[in-house]
Formats: sequence, C-alpha cells, structure tokens
Amino acid sequence: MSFDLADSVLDDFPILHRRVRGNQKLVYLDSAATSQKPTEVIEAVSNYYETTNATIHRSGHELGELASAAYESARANVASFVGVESGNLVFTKNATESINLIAYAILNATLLNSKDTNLYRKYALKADDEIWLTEMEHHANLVPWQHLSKVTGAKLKYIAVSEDGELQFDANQITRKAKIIAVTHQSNVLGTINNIAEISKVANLNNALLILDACQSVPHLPTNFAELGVAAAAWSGHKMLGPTGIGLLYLRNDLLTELPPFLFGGNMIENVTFEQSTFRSDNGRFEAGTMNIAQAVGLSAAVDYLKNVGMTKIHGHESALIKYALSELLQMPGIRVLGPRSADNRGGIVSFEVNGVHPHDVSQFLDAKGIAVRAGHHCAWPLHRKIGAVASTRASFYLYNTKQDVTDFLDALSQVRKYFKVV
Amino acid sequence: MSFDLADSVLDDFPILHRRVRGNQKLVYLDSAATSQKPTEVIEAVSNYYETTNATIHRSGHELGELASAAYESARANVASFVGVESGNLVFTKNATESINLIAYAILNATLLNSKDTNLYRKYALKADDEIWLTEMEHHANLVPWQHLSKVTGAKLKYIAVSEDGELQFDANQITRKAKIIAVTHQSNVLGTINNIAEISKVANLNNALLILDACQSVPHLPTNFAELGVAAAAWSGHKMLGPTGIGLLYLRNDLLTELPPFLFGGNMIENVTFEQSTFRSDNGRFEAGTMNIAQAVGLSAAVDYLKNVGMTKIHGHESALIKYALSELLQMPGIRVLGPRSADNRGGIVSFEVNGVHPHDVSQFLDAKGIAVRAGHHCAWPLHRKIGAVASTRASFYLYNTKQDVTDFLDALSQVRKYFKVV
Amino acid sequence: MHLDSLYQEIILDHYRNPAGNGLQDKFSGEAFHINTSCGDEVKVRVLVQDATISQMSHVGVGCSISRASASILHDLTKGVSVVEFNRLLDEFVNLMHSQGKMIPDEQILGDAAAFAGVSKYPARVKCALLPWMAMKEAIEGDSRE
Amino acid sequence: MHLDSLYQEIILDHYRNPAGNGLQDKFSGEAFHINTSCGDEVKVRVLVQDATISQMSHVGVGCSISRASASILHDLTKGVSVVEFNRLLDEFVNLMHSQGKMIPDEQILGDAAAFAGVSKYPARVKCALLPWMAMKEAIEGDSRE
Ligand SMILES: Cc1ncc(COP(=O)(O)O)c(C=O)c1O
Ligand SMILES: Cc1ncc(COP(=O)(O)O)c(C=O)c1O
Repeated sequence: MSFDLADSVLDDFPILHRRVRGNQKLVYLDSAATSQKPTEVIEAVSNYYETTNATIHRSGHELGELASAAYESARANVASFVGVESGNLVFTKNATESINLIAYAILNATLLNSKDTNLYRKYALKADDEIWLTEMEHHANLVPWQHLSKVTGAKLKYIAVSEDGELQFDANQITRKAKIIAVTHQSNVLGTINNIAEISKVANLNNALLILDACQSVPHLPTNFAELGVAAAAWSGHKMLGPTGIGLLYLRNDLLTELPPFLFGGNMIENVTFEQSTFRSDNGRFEAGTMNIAQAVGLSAAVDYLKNVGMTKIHGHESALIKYALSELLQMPGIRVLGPRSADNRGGIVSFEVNGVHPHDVSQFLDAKGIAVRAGHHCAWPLHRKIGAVASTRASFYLYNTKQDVTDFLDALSQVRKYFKVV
Repeated sequence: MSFDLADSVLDDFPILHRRVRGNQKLVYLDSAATSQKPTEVIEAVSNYYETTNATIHRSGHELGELASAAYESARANVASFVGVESGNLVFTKNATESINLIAYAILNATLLNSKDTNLYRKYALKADDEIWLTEMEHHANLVPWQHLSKVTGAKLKYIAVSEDGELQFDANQITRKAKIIAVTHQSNVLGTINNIAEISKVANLNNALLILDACQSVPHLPTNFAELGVAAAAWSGHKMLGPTGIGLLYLRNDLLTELPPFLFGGNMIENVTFEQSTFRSDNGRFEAGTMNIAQAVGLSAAVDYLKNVGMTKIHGHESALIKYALSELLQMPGIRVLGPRSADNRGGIVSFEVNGVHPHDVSQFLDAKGIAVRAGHHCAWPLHRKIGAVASTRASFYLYNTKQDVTDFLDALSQVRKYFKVV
Repeated sequence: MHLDSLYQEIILDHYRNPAGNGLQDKFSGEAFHINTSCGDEVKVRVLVQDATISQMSHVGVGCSISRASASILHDLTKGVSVVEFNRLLDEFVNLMHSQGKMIPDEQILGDAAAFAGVSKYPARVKCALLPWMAMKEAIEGDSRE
Repeated sequence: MHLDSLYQEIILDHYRNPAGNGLQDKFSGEAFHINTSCGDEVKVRVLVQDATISQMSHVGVGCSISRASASILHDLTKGVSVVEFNRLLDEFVNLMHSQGKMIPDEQILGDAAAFAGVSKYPARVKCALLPWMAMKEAIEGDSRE
C-alpha cells in the first residue's frame, strides 16, 4: 500500500499551500463537494481568454474558428475519457442540470405526445409507469424525478439501502412498468460503489432507461459508460479538477436523437419561423445559447491531467487512504461510521457521527485545526433519515491527499468529544 | 465627439494585441456575440481557484465561508449595477437559460395548478391567454415561448417591426388576455433601442408580466430594471466583459416568491423526504446544484471594471462610433443598412447586406484583413425573413474599439464588391 | 484556541442543560423552523398574555449553537413584553451580522452576549438565529389572529 | 492574399454563372437542405435511371462556396453511376475534412478540386458540403422506394 501519489502532485495545486484560520496548514478533505484545481487547469482558462475567446459555431472569423475547435476538441477529450463517442456528449452547467435535462425532455415528450403527434410516444409517461430510484440518491437525482412523477402521474419507487449502506437490489421488483431507473454509481455519503452492471442487465431486459449519476465515480475510478450499458450518465466538471460551471451528460444514440429538446434558443434549432421551429438532431439539440466555452477548455485540461496521472493509480491511492481511515475510525470510541464497514467497493469517502457532538460542531472543531470536512445531510436528506442520522460529518479524499492528512484528521477527531465535554 | 476611451482601456485586454490570419492586426467587431475580457476579470477567476475555491452555502470550513462570501458579494455587486436588490437576482448559465427558467416555471405553474392545489393559479396559462413577443426577438426570447404556447395552448402574438426597424407598438392590441410580454431592450441585429417604459405602462395596466431581454442593453447602457418597471429581465455575463458560463435573471418580488421552481436538486430545497419536497422561497429556489462560483466572481470584477469606466461614457463612446460608421455606410454604393437610419436610439450595432455578395463571403473577406465581424441570421431568423434578407453581416462595437477600427472596417468593406467581381 | 471565542463556556453549559426544553401545553403561538443546509430543527411555543411573553418553550435537534441559543432565549424572554422582545431581536440580529466587530451589550443581551464570537463564523450565524426566528414567527402568528 | 486559395477563379466563375440552376420537372428524388447557422438553403433534384444519374438540378440561396459547389456538382455528376457518385462524395468529404493538408486528385474531382482551399476554413466546410449532402439524400430517398 503506497501513499506516494500525493507527494508528486501536491505542487500542482496552488490552493493547497495556503494557510487557513490564522496560520494552520490546510488539510482539504472536502473533495466530494468540490475538487481543487491544478495550475494546468487554471492556466488553460486564462489562456483561452487571452488568446482565443469568441463565440463558437456561428462566428466565421479566425477567433471563432479557434474557439469552436477548442470547444469541440474538449468534447472529444472528455468523451473518450469515459469511453463514449464525442457526438453522444452534451455540455451542461452541472450534473444537476444534466439530470433535469433528461427529466424535462421526458416531460416534454409526455406533453407533446398528448398534443398532436405520436412522435414521442416511446418516451411519454403514463400513470401506470414507474420511476425507480435508490434510497441513497443525492437530491439532484431525486427531486427532479419527484417533480416528473407529480406532473405525469408516474409512480416513484425506491430500491432500499441496508443497515450497512448497501443497495438491496431485487431484480424481481423491476418489471415492464419501470420506464426509468436512476441510480448513483457511488454514494456521496456512504461511499458505497454500486454494482451497475447488475442493474443495467435488468434495466435493459425490461426496456427501462438506466440513468447513472456518475458524479462520484468519473472523478475517482476508471469509468466506461459504453461498457456499463447505461442509457445516460450525468456528472460535474468541478469535482474532477475542472472549473465550476460545467456539467456533462452522456446520452445513448436513441435518447440523443429521439428525445425532444429541453432548453430552447440559439444553436439548438434547425429552422425557426414566427409560428414554429424545428431542432437539430445531434448533441447541439441540447445546447442552447452561448456555451460555457472557457469551462470546457479548462475541463479538457483537467482530463489531460487525470489521464496523465492515471485513473487506476488515483483509485488505488484513494483506496489506500480510505482503508487506513476506516480501520482507525472503526476503533475510535464514540464514532459511528455510516456505510460499508469494509474498504472494498468503497470510494474515498467516509461519513460518521460523533456521539454527543453535533456534526456542525465536529466540523467546526476540525476546521479550527485547518482540517476542512463537511457537516450536514450532504444533499441526501432522506438517506440520513433512513439511517437514523440527523446529519453527519464527511471526510473525502482525492489524489492530492497525503497519509499525513488522514493522520491529522484522525488526531483532531480523537479530541472532539473532550473539547465538547461529552467524555 | 471623442473617441479617446478605447485608447485608455486597450492595454487591459490581452487578446486585442494578438495577430490573426498570418500577421494581421485584430480588429474585433463582434462584441454583440461575445465581449473580450480585461486582465482584471481573467485574474479574478484565477485568483479564486488559487486561494478560495470551495462549495458554497453548505461547507462550513474557512474556504467554504470565503467562497460563499465571494459569491454573494458578486451577486450584490451585479444587482446594484442594474438597480435592483441582491435578493432579486438569480445566477444562471446564460441568458437563454434565464428566459427558459421563466417559461418553464410558468409551465410548471400551469401543470401543478391542474393537479391539486390552486397555489399557482395566478401564473397558470389557459388556451385563451396570449403571449406577446416582437418580430425582432433573438431565438432565445422566441423559441422558449413557442414551446410554452404549444404545450399550454396559449396564443403567440407579435408586435410588428417596421421597414426601418422600429417596433410598431399599438397599445390597443394589448388586452387583459396578454399574460406575458417578452421584449428585447435592444435588437442584436438592428441595433434599435426599444421604448420599454412605454410597453411597461401598458403591461402593468393589463397585469401582464413584462419580461425584458437585456442582453444587448446592460453591457452597453446605464440600465435600471426597477425604474423600467419590468417583471423580469435576462442577460448574459459573457457579453459584458465577464466569463463564459454565467447568466443573470432579475425577478420582481412577486415572481421570485410565487413561481414554482425550475431546476430541482441540491440547495434549492427546504425539506426533502422520499415522497415529496418543499422549496426555498428566496432566490436560492432557482439555483439548483453547485453554482458557477468562479464565473460569478469573474463577472463581479467585470462589473467593477465597467463601473470604473462609467456606463454613460461607454454608451457615449459607442454612439460616436456608430454615428461615424452609419454615416459612411449609408453613402457606400451597394450597401443596404438594416435597422434605423439614424444613430439616435441605436446601440453600437450595425447589420447590412452587400449587393451581390453573400454575408459569409463578406465576413470572410474582412476576416482575411483581420477584421472580425459576423455573418448569418444572428439567431433572429424570422426577423431576417421579415425584412427580406437571407442573412446579414454585422459589425458591433464596444468600449475597446477605436475610431481606427471603424475606418479599417469601412476601408475593407469598400473593396468587397470588387474582389467578388460584382462591380 | 480561537475556537474558544465561539464555544464559550456559557454556550456549552446551556447546550448540555438546555432551559425551556420540552413543549408546554399552554401556548398562544407556535412555529417550526428548519435549517435547510444541515437539517437542524426547532419548534418553539410561546404564551403571550397582555402583550407580554409569559413563557417560551422549545424542542429540537441541532448543534450546540442552535440548542444553546434556544435555551438562552427561554431565559431571556421570560416575562418580557413583545415590544421588548423585538428590541432584543434587533440587537441580537445586529450582533450576529457584525462579523465579530460589535461589542455586545451584556446589560441588554445577558447570556446571549456570549454569541458575539459566532458572528465571526458566517456559516453558524443561521444556527444561532434559528430559535429566534422561530420565536418571532410564533409571536407574530399569534398577534395576527 | 491567402484568401485567394479559398476563392479560386473557378469557384467565383461558377458562383456567377451556376450550371444546373433551376429545378427540372423530371426527377426521381429531391431533397432540401439548410445550413442552420446562416440560413443558406439548397434544393436538389436528381433523375436516376438504371443506377445512373442522368441529371441533377438545384436552386438555392447561399454564399459563393455553396452555390459554386452546387454548380460544379451538376457538371461533375452528369451521366455518372450512383456507385461512382458515392466514391466522389467520399473523396470530396475527405478533402473537406483535411484542413488544407490533402492535395486533391483533379483527375477524379475535376473542378471540385478547387475547394481544397475551403478545407482550411472549418466554418465554410459546411457551405461546400451543403449541395453534396442534399444530393446524397435525393439519391437515397429515391433508392429507398
Ligand atoms: C438579444 C439577445 N438575446 C439573447 C441572447 C442569448 O444570450 P446567450 O447566448 O448568452 O444565452 C443574445 C446573444 O446571443 C442576444 O443578443
Ligand atoms: C452523487 C452526486 N450527485 C449529484 C451531485 C450534484 O452535482 P452538482 O452540484 O455539481 O450539480 C453531487 C454533488 O453535489 C453528488 O455528489
């Protein structure tokens, strides 16, 4: 088990050398919320504005050509990183928009289908249909489906989560009524990595659309959507060393060409008259208005950085950290670890409760020592209720975290209960 | 008439010093599509990533505090720039999303109203209702309303545009049936600045929501939405010296607190259970997921820059440029200028046709001389059809354009017809 | 440690032994508030008689700051007029938004002055205010009837 | 000037005097294509007899590149077999995506070789391809029946 990786990359991340809370060394353990950015990414963005900036696809001058090429080559780079064709990748603003995009496209299919044509019948929802989620979903992969269910009448169903944070997937529950199955690849609270191949088989057998929330997998594991056999996948750039303000959506060919659009405006159209419009049938159909070009360019630099380090290596490094953290936490008095007790099939995330001390107070105490963790329900409020926690404290790791970071975290944590006088 | 402004700001824009097409000086006349960025903006973004980056509103550590403060102070800065309260401003990804946000919120009001509650009755559309647009709208302020009209049955109506590019607004056309009036402040093709105060009076009299497309006004004119009396206004950061990937939406208090949400996910919720959710009642209601924080910070630096120069001065500078350009263009043989023939009440935009030469060929010819203009329908295809042009070439100015830029443009343009042998 | 200015002894004492914890049956107004970012909750009941608060009670789950705030609020508002409560509230809100720059008037705020340190931590200001805002609504809900 | 490699004499000549302009009444397939970014349009008709193109005609509005391309296409495909057309199309598409790096085979492409310079301008590649893609659809639409 080696922890060397972080030492070799630390210098690439300027923010990790700053001091916090007076003169404390920063120990950043909040990468599941957002990752820090290497110099390469920051400079790619600056460089874009300093040399290339223009609108794309429509301005024919040289800057327009260069900006278009930069945007499309960023798309190709990100697509190949997750094993799909460039044409199947859509840029959005964040994973939340990506998931809403699908939910609204299906709502539009339902509404338009009832109007005139039968064009979208395949995707139109009826009251009998089912939308399946899991109990461990992030609000981003839950609340959009609640809305879709409410306005179409389709029923919301949940795959349960066990005591120790594993999906209790029962293939027999999924029937032909299931039209959508939206599942997270890795829980942002429990760290559980779900067996997507298993769910994918059942989804495809029943002709249900399997939609993957890949926010916590793509940044941390080698990921290939084509191999996983999903219909769509959503994730965010800012969690994978990329800029804020860019999200991703993979759409399988059928969805890409057959779903009605979501956002309407410039670029996504084919023809517009005062009375009506027709729309593009490629990925541009889902990109309306001036795109987040600089962010795509920055994200592409992030992908280069990750490829250069190697995703297998990154995953290995995080596994080593979580194994170390978990083994210590499970022995610490007054600590309740949420999620799987084994580090196998677990990402670099650990959430926990401290007996007698509220998560906010835990994180505040750690923060005073320069250790940045997160307290709250982590946008998975129903999951917290289900596992009997009001909230939790979460530490999450990435390639730049050292073994010493984890040691500092554990040392500080062991003092919390004394500080709050609950022992 | 003074053209000094550009000289004093040119050094702040690194890209304007690059060469294009071999070794041509860049003359950037495509700011209506997107503006270039001063060093202050580029550095604000880099600096954010190097010192402050974290998720906001939810991470309690010091970086989280600093990032939240940076985001909210950016909001306050942008809001005060357009004369509204910070609480009434929503960050989106671009103006296109801002307009879609309102259209979808009204669609949701319509759908939810028919379901259970009467909560959204005020905003629910019926088949008898009317949505008013103008014939000069950008696709972003046209296609979303077409969709809303199609799925709700409300009727789409247009305020006509005259031969010389002015709105033919007839107050008598607007009755109580008008629920929405969506109008551009300044045409991105014709340059026409519309009399919003006049429309606003009629809209408010009839209880219609006046929605302003402010994409071409906020970057170029002193603008105050409170004074204009609009219900909502949408515009983009990238056209006002800010980063790509950030849009703005002003919502009057009634819309802000009464409209149902658009995008669903983290941050915008109040409470979430497996069965149902409730939502925030402030501007966070419309900001789902991890926001474009770095872009908000960059935009705030852009606003500082614009305030520092002064919007009145910027508008004056552009007026001088357009007056000069227009007077020359109107005398040039074989040129048909679109839009008002006077420079009064006209922004720094001029679109035109060259007799016998297609706009693409015109812009290509200019591009070869380093002059970046734009050819096409500029996302206002129905308008082009109406005024009998397949497409047009557009030159647009901003604070950094010199009188020499315009002279270079006019010189080059005067050679186009000879090059293509149509004279 | 800097942290001690946030977690003053008084606050931790109230946290461990909150006063007014447990809802009273007799009340004229009630409100339930939730901190949407962490899920912390408080339910407040007030009994207002002749424009005077005879008692306030509360239950909730939350961090030391929000629970201590409820406890101190209970002590501070007993027998106080509604007008006086609003003055206290203004004073407390000002203190919370002072970013550590205001010296609290202990004469007026009593134990609540101990929250001065909280104002340096913007993410925690909401925690301190949670019971105050709930109490305000409980009182106003009442007066609207 | 660099521009001359884009606007070769041949192209400007075809632009000013387009061959095959004006739709023929007799046709076996028809297609209408539009360049969504500028609104340029072309309608193409083909008459295919015994797997051979007897004639192609077109109308449209567009830039010099797209109009000249239609004109050259008309000349190039007269009496050519559908198989041969597809070979030409492949060759032309390759040329267009070569970013100025491919030397066109004039033997095969004839006047269409003059479009080599267009491939250096990505925004104009669509213009050159517009009539080709329309013609492809017109032929295929026919063969599907
Ligand atoms: C008048 C007008 N409205 C709307 C838009 C759309 O803005 P964006 O593409 O930034 O969403 C633009 C610019 O493209 C515009 O000029
Ligand atoms: C599992 C999961 N899904 C969805 C999201 C939402 O991503 P974003 O906020 O970037 O839209 C997150 C992160 O916040 C996440 O961890």
